[in-house]
Amino acid sequence: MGSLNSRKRLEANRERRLNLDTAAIIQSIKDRFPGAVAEQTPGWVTINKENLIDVARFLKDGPSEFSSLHCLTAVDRKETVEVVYHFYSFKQRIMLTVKVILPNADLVIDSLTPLWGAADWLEREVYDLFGVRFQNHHDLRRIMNPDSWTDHPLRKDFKMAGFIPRPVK
Amino acid sequence: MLSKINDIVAGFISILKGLAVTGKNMLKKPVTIQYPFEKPVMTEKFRGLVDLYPEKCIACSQCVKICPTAALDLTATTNPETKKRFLGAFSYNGELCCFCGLCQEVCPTAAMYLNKCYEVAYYKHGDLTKIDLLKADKYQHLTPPKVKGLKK
Amino acid sequence: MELQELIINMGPQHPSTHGVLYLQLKLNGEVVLDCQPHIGYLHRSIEKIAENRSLTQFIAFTDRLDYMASMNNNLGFCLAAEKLLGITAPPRAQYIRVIVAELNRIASHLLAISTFAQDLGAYATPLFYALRDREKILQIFDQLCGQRLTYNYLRVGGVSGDIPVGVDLLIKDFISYERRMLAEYQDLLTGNIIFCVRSKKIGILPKELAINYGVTGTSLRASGVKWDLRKDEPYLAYDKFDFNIPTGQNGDSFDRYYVRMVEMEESLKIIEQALGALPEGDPVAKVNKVFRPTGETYMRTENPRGELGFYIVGDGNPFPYRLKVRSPSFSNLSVISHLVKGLNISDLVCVLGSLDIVMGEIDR
Amino acid sequence: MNYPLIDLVFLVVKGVYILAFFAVNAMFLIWLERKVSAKVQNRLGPMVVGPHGSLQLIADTVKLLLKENIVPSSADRFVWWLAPFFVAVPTIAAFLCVPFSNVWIVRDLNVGVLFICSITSVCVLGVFMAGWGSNNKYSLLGGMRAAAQIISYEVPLLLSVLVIIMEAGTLSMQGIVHAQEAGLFLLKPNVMVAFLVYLISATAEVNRVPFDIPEAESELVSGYHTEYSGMKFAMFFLAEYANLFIISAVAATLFLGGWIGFFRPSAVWFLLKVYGIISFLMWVRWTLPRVRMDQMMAFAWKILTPIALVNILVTGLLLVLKG
Repeated sequence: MGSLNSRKRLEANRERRLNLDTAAIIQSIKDRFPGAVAEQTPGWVTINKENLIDVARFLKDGPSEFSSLHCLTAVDRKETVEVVYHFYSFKQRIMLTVKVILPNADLVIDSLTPLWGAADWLEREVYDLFGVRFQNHHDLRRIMNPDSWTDHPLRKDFKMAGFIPRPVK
Repeated sequence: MLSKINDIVAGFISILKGLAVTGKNMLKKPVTIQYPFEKPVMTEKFRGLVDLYPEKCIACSQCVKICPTAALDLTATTNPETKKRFLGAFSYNGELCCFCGLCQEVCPTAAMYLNKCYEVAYYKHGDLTKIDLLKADKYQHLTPPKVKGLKK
Repeated sequence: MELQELIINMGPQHPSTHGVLYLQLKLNGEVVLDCQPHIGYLHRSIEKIAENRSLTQFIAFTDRLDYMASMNNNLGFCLAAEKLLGITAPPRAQYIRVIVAELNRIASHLLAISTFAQDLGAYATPLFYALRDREKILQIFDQLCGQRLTYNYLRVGGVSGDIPVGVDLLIKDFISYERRMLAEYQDLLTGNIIFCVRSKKIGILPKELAINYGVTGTSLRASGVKWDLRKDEPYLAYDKFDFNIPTGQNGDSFDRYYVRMVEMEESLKIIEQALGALPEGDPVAKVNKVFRPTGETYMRTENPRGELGFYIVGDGNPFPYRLKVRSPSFSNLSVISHLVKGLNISDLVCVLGSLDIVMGEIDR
Repeated sequence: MNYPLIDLVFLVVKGVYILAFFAVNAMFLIWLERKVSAKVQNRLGPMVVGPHGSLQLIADTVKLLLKENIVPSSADRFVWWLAPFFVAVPTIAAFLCVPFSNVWIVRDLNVGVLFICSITSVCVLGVFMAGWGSNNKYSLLGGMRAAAQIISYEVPLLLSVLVIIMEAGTLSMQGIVHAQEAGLFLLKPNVMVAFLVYLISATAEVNRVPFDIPEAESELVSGYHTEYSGMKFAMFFLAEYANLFIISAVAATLFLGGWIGFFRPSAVWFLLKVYGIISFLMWVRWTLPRVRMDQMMAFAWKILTPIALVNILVTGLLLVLKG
């Protein structure tokens, strides 16, 4: 049992260290781009959509070296759509979660394909399933659904014949 | 030139090595079983089709709630005097079932179980969609075609 | 003479596209000028399904993502859910999880290397040998949880059942058996001159490109990045075991194959250690019957094919508000058009086989 | 003594016997291949129809005969229709010069070796016609590969056969066997090298693993016969195995002394040798991966041909030295 406790402590230490480093990185973003950070929580940072491409370039080429765009997805919050980026730095071993909130009326955001190749398919997926348009994406087509499809299945208001959402018990 | 010849010889030897492996395996006994004539024995925990001991069921419908694919449907009647629930009908859709075994796990009286039937083949679409779990001969129509010389 | 391009549709039904992948190839003779992958033929919208299932129910669906490594998918999802809910599995459950995850990694790698050999034209023989060995793992899993492909064995907070009596002996037998068999594979494939000339220096994936495209797992390690979540961000009890992380030098198809070969041996080592140090205790933590996740979390684990990530957002209801599966094959496949330009059509098949993709996971 | 009518009758009877042998032998080889592959892969192979699945081939043949013959709508019908015959007929013709025993040979031509080597090369025309006529891109690729492969492997093949011709001093198949009655050619080192070169290039000639590039299931689906079904496919299939028999028969005759053996009937010895070589080629097939097109060409021109040429030189020197 002792080893387990020590492991938990270790993990907690690591968690603390990570938070610290994350905070430092967010601070550096704030210093570099004043007004870019809209909201900051222990888990993630929300960035204005105008600043996204600059912040991303800073994250990639800056001292923290977020060389990998690990995951890119979106969450439909009914009135808004959050686009969620998970950046990973092999150098610092930190995962940074960046969110950009888009109003439903204007689902347009800059593409990160010039920076990360991984963004190519992931952005196509988000476009297909959520309808978020990525500016400057070289090949923004549907990826999962057929090209003739008009809807975006992962939106909360998605309706389809025969699809019955389960009632929340 | 010399290295080239060396490469050719080494490549030749590597091919002989590969032949030795397959040659060795040629002498081994086959690992397959002759399926329709010999049948594998299912393990103790094997999860086949959903089955029910109707006498044990208390119609709590926990299995219906936990089923991820909504393959189970249960109607219960309540005796107005004793307030006790009775099982009215219990239908099972084997085409929806994903054989996850959650219903078996969640059943408080071990009335629901997954049987050892793995030969789930049938002739008509719909033969497995409306299985009445209360009937004893519900899976009779799934019995595989008879073969001569079945080894046990 | 005028150069005319030959446009060929490879797939969705093709013997070596590993499922329903559709590659649109532009050929000059047999040389690939351009390769445009089209996916989505197996799209089941698992993420939408997840929004209508409780966490316990969804475990059965994770089996269907990467159906070659269902245990690892179960593990990834359960760990993500546990991280979100603040549950820790008891030590025995953690060890059992390590054992089943590594067994499944071996099963998956066996199939990966043998289908790779099949793509290179070794007619079925390596495939049958691999299936023969994989069968032993499947039998162990069958005894453990009652299924051979879609296990649904792990639960949030532990595993669904303890290791039955006798299965540990089966696993021990398997370890010694598989060590012998791996040596056989080395003779049959690794040393073979034809196998080497077909796969070496083919489809070289440079380190930078791999990281840029989010390539993970064996393909990343074959490019020379010593990165394995089991070692670098240990989850479960992986930090207690002694094992190496094999890496390649060139990042070619052969390296991707060879890294898998060595990884199987390392996995055997891990299983041996975990089985020897299996702690006593309950295999499942005391948890609520209904989970009401709140907040959000991102958890990734090392799958046989790469890093499988689960991003779960909860809003207090039993059903997650949003669930994203970051599947390794998806990112690994996205790099293919860079790898195959200028190669022969035979090499395209070789590269595709060495990337080891599973369409169930790509299309989700 | 000259009775042209009786000669004709004899020829027809022999022809029928060759045709029957062509079909039965190919079916037997398919069964053998299934069994060898099963053995290699720890399986049992066909077991249900007949004892140890021996009647499976009859069932398969009946199935192929009864199957609908599908013609692709955009195929070049004439070429497409003709292609299977171009593959099968030369193969049957090659049986004419195969010495099954000291008397069982349809015609012992005085240029027998040359005849077999040249008539089997006509197959490539059929293969290419099949690839072209199918109007399928995969088939076309397969046909082009086949043409390139068979033509380039013809060179080392003939050069290795040349060694035997030099040793025997005759082109007649029976003559070569008779020349070996004193002692097998294979015991000489230069003939051993020639045998190896012959086996490798013959494997390539009949498109078997590791040189099954024209078919290449995992790349080209099925190569030139992707679009064929029913009896037309069966003709390709039978011709493939008949070809396998031919190259093995030539190998047995040229290098292993044909029907020479310790007891009579000598045909048994011939068939034993042939099926031995075939079994070995099957064993190889179920072990090795496939080489790539350019590697295969490089192998033919840069390795096999020089070896064969040097071998001829050495043989000539040895013969001259021996007087």
